[in-house]
Amino acid sequence: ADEVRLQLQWVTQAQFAGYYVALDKGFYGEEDLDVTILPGGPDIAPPQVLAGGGADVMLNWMPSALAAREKGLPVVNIAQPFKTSGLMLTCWKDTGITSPADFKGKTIGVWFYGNEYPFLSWMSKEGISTDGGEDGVTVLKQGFNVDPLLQRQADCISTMTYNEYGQVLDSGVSEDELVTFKYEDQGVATLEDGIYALEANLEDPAFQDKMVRFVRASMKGWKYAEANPSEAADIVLDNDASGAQTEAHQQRMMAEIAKLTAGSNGSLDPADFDRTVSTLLGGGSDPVITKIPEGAWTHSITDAALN
Amino acid sequence: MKTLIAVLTVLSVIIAFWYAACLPMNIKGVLTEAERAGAEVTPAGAKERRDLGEFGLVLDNRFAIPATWAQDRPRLPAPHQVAQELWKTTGAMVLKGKMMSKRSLFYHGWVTLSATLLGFAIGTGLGILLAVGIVHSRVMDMSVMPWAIVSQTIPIIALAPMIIVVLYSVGVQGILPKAVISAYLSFFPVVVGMVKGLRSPDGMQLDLLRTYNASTNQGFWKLRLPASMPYLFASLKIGIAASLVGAIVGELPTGAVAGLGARLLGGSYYGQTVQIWSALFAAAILAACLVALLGLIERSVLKRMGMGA
Amino acid sequence: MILVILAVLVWCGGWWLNSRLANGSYAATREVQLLVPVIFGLTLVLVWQLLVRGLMVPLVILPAPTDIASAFGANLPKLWEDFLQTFVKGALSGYVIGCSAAFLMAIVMDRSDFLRRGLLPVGNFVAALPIVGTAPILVMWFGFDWHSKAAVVVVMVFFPVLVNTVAGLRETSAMQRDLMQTYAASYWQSFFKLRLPAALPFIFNGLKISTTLALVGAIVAEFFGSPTVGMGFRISTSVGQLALDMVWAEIVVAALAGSMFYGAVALVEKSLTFWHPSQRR
Amino acid sequence: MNIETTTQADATNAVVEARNLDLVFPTNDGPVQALKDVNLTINKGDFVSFIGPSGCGKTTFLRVMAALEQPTGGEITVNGMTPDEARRERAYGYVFQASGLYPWRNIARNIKLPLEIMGYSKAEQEKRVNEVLELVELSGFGGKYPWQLSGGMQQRASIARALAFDADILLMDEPFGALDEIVRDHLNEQLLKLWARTNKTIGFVTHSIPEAVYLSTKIVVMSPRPGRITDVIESPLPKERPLDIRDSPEFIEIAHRVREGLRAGHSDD
Amino acid sequence: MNIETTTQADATNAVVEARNLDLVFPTNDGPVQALKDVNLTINKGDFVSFIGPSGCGKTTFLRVMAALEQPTGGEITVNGMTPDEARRERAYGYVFQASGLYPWRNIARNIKLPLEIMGYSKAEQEKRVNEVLELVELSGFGGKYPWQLSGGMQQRASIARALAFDADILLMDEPFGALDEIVRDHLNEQLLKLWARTNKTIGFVTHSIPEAVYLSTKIVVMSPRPGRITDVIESPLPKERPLDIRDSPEFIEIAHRVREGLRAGHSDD
Ligand SMILES: Nc1ncnc2c1ncn2[C@@H]1O[C@H](COP(=O)(O)OP(=O)(O)OP(=O)(O)O)[C@@H](O)[C@H]1O
Ligand SMILES: Nc1ncnc2c1ncn2[C@@H]1O[C@H](COP(=O)(O)OP(=O)(O)OP(=O)(O)O)[C@@H](O)[C@H]1O
Ligand SMILES: Cc1ncc(C[n+]2csc(CCO)c2C)c(N)n1
Ligand SMILES: [Mg+2]
Ligand SMILES: [Mg+2]
Repeated sequence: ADEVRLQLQWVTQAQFAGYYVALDKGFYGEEDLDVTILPGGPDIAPPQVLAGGGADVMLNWMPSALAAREKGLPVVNIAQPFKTSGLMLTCWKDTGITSPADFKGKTIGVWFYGNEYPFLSWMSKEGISTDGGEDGVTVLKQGFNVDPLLQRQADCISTMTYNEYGQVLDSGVSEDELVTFKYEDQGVATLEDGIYALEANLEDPAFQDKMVRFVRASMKGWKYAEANPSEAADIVLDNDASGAQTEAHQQRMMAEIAKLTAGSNGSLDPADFDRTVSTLLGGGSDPVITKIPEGAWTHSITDAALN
Repeated sequence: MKTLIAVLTVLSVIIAFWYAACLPMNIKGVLTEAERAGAEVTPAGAKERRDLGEFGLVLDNRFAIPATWAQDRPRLPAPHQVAQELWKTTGAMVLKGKMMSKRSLFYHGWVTLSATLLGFAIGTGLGILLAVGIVHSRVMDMSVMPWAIVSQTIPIIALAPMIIVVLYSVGVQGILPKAVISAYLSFFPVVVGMVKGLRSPDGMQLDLLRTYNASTNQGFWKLRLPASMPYLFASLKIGIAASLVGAIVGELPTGAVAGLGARLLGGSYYGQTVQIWSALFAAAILAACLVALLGLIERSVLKRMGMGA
Repeated sequence: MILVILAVLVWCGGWWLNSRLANGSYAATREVQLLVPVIFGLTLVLVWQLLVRGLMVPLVILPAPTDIASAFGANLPKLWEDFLQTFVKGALSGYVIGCSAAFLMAIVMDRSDFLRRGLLPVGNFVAALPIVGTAPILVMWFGFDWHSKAAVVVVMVFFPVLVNTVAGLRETSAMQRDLMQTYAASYWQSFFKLRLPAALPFIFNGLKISTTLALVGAIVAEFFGSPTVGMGFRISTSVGQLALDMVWAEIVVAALAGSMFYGAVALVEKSLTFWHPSQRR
Repeated sequence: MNIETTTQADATNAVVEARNLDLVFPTNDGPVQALKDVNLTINKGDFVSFIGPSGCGKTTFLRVMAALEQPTGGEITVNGMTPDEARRERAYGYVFQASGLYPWRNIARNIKLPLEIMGYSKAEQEKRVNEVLELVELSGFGGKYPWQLSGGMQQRASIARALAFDADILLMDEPFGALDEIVRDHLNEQLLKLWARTNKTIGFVTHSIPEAVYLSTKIVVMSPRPGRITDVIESPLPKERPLDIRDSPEFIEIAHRVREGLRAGHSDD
Repeated sequence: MNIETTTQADATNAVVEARNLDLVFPTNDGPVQALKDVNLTINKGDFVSFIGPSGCGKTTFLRVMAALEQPTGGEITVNGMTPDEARRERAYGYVFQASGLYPWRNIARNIKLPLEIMGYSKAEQEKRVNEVLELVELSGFGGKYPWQLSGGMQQRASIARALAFDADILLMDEPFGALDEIVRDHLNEQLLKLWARTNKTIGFVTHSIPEAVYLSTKIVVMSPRPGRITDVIESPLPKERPLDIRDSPEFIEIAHRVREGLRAGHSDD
């Protein structure tokens, strides 16, 4: 069997259910693949792992992947199981925020690591400065939990529909205490959770073939997970070595994830790519990418896989 | 005995203080929850309370006091909450025969401990070698020592991911990358302590060997090494605690799949403060045990050397 | 390949030069004492440069010193701002607060044997709490700005200083204490005239260890939440963008600041404990 | 053997009164009896030398007098008080067996130490420091640090420190051990003069028989394990003692008696 | 003044030959001249005592002989070689001013230390340890650690350590300073016997004039700052010396000369 090491971009959770399902249900085995799934975390930059040869493929958000490309690490999107973005800002309703214009003078928690660019792009579109003050927003580098909102250190924080938002609700807050702004609705959504490999490797036909089989099996896993969310969540839970995940949370996450993968057969929609690029290029004074990337995606793998 | 009484007294004062501190720390969260549940809270509305003093809130809402010690996700968990969580993830697991399950701190503790011990061994070995070099070679002393200090001003958490990636790229995986980080943190105290120790013999003791025309080797084994033992153990105790921290830091960029670091991080992602605190305490208890173990070894070694006064 | 061989040669050359200097007749002069570590550092940097280029290590794994230098030059204002935020506001204030608190606590513990017995084990226990666990908690308590960083630093430096000071205050010889007894000196007289001076070498030990801890602590704490400025903030976000040259530029700042901080404390130590055998030579 | 020593003296004049003093050190390989059944009276203005083999308890007895050690049995009074009360009244000047100078103070400031503690004025401090430096022949060394002096000079500095303030009782533990005979003779003379002038009471430990005989009005011979007093010799020598008194028959006679006492102690082993 | 000392001797027999020796310590407040223009010849089998005020350079000269200190001027040969070559040939047994026992070795193992280093067999080591322990009257204390012994016993142990191996030249720096007169007398006798039996060459620093006269074939009187030799006295006493030789007129005569020499050195200050 061919060996494939997949670097996730976060800890084991239902966000990656498709891959765990494919592993657990033997879809990878059927394709004669021996897949190792490497969990990630806030200290792991998947492109770096890829560059160091620690993994063969990675999952990544496109802003980060394109940044790596510009820094001289030619990664290529070979499949895009996530159609829609799950990123949003969640605010306390009692702060009086009803629209992005009300952000002025507020404190907002943002994820960095490349995820800040859609936000900056959005703010520059709204004409709001991001260096604090009366007319701007004060930006905090938010850690990866929802404490800043619950402790009211921030008026709004970044959340994923499938994860952090659920955590806010879990802590007893009701939905009508909150206001949310989905990046998707604001027109600044970027592509999330794509599958990437190194350009140089893709020139090798054997590797290409391996990727074709990998993507095929992974998509099979995703579709299975969409159809059987509860079973998928259990599979994820079984694979969590940290013992930190809870059943209820993973069940809900799986349900939300299914909404994001729903529109995708795995193949990247060039229009989505162009929208992502233009969002990133509009990121204000210090953009993460400076020019339109060439060759950052390919359909060759998905085309082969899906036929 | 006297020590025990003193420690217990101090501990009980700290615990009492801790319970008291839970009141102001948790009151806002408790009041918000209570309000949601329909209780009468003064003043009403989380936004109104945001800028009020915590002590005033406690006084105005005395009914909420017990709840500050029983929150699900408190800002400061009460001691018994931490103790319960610790028990649930250790003793209770053993009773259920699931000592090595993923929800048991024994499992995570062992994962961390193994990396700690390996890293400690590497770091100590390296530290001692460096110290020997520094003491015997002027060049090493003059050129390496300042850079050893500089190396400690580098934030390890920033380097850790890179160390891991670089090690990955040369094919080193598994426990070793974590151990390398843990070694990086533990070698410094050992170098410093050991250099001090190897240099501790006074002029007369060195002169004595000179009159015997003892070789450098003999000087090392018969004078410098034995003289350095107390210093070595003092720095080993610091080193093993540093090793543990290193192993925990090293767990974060390896996917934090298992180990006390993973528990800390997991707790942090999901706002499980009780889990964070119990992992923290588990780490500190582990460190305390390791240090105590070293203390025992020290006692018996020094005693055998005749220095156990 | 040639570059790799060159790297080996440079290494040997640097070492040879240092051997000559360190064992030469000018070894005791100030200049040579400074020169030798500098040459060693330069050799390291050169070897690094040659290896990175020779083995064609990608930038996203390890940038070459020249890359780092140009990133450093291009981002001076940013680096300066980060330095102010993290070092001056976070580390320094935390250091001062932590060390003073530890010192006062040590005096209290010195006065009361009971407290010393009770607090030292507890203190050692608390000191073993790993910073990666305490930092998120303190960020949650003290907010995102430098206050939480200072709090992390306070926690980190408190116990090394405390333990060393307590040990130092007990370091007097029986004879020195007996002398004070025969004078019927009061506690504070014997404190200022005997215990404190005798403790200085130990106290400075703690203070020196704490300098590096303070800076590292402040940086690490920023990983768990910060405003959009600070060395830890920059490092963590730059890693995300794979701007490793910037990461290393910040590391250079950290190393410079840390070493200078350490050096400054060591200088003060030298002037105050000139009498100690370790300082006499 | 435990001879009842001749310690009957006019009680009114007694500065130190020890009765059946015992001192046992508990150590981890069993208790060590450092003093056993010690009886001794020291009168005002006495110069008492303690002599005996090493380890016999001389230092220990001096320490008990200065309240640096608690006896485990028996009684001791100093100036009619407990030693500790006397210590609080700053009755003692103590010269330790090793010099015990503080390394962070130079010689002059080491000598000033007790003066600072006892609240002497700055001018007075200066004056006294110069006086005692002169006395021990260290004028000009005030600015040096202890490690810059030879062992003998350090010992002299520590003597100067004990002489700088006006303690009634001067306790000296082998103060002249590290000095050569000439300096020693000189300091012996000076010490006698000081004693005659000030009427201090002096307790003095030495290993040198001639020194003990030359200086003392009373010589206490001790024997080891357990430390007991084997002989107390009252010296018939006059208070005025030129150095050549050491050739007088009385002197040689007393020295002989001390030597015999010492020898007896040794044969006990 | 700088008298030319009488050091002419049959050169073939000379063990130590010092010519115009100078030694200057550079310290941070200026150089200290510890030895100035020292000329001395020590012949095989000599017992040379060094006496002089504290700080006059006795220790320094002993250290120069043992190659522990480099002279800054002049010449010195030991057995016709440089001191350092002699050191490599393990020509020296050295007893330091303080005992310098290693605290992590018990007394027996402390004494074994040089034997181990010089590669004696285990059996030989045992034998010699027992012999020298006997000699310094510490039999039975071999298993004790240094801190379990009184200061005097420690000093005796360190003498035993220097005697345990066959060094030609024995250098002793105030070895008996901390001992009482009785033990001291006894050890003096033993040392003389050992010297007579083995024909070692001995350099001996002391502050005691009687000790110097009793032991030596040659007494070197030094004066301080800068350390110079002011007198070298060849002793006419026979090799066989009972303790009561100290009452003989010759003895008193020599002692007097030594005392005068010392006094002269002092008046220099
Ligand atoms: N702190 C202590 N703990 C245990 N034993 C002690 C202690 N101090 C002294 N001793 C023991 O008490 C005995 C008397 O000691 P002390 O110091 O009084 O002797 P000394 O007569 O002054 O001897 P030296 O002439 O060598 O100074 C010795 O056997 C010594 O080992
Ligand atoms: N390492 C050193 N550095 C500077 N000066 C020194 C050093 N060693 C000795 N001296 C000085 O050299 C002089 C001679 O010292 P030395 O130790 O030889 O005296 P000594 O005759 O042995 O005295 P003592 O009888 O007190 O032992 C002294 O003035 C001393 O201060
Ligand atoms: C280093 C790094 N950290 C976080 C993210 C963003 N991200 C990806 S998954 C996830 C968790 C959602 O619950 C988040 C925040 C990233 N791209 N890179
Ligand atoms: Mg004594
Ligand atoms: Mg000397």
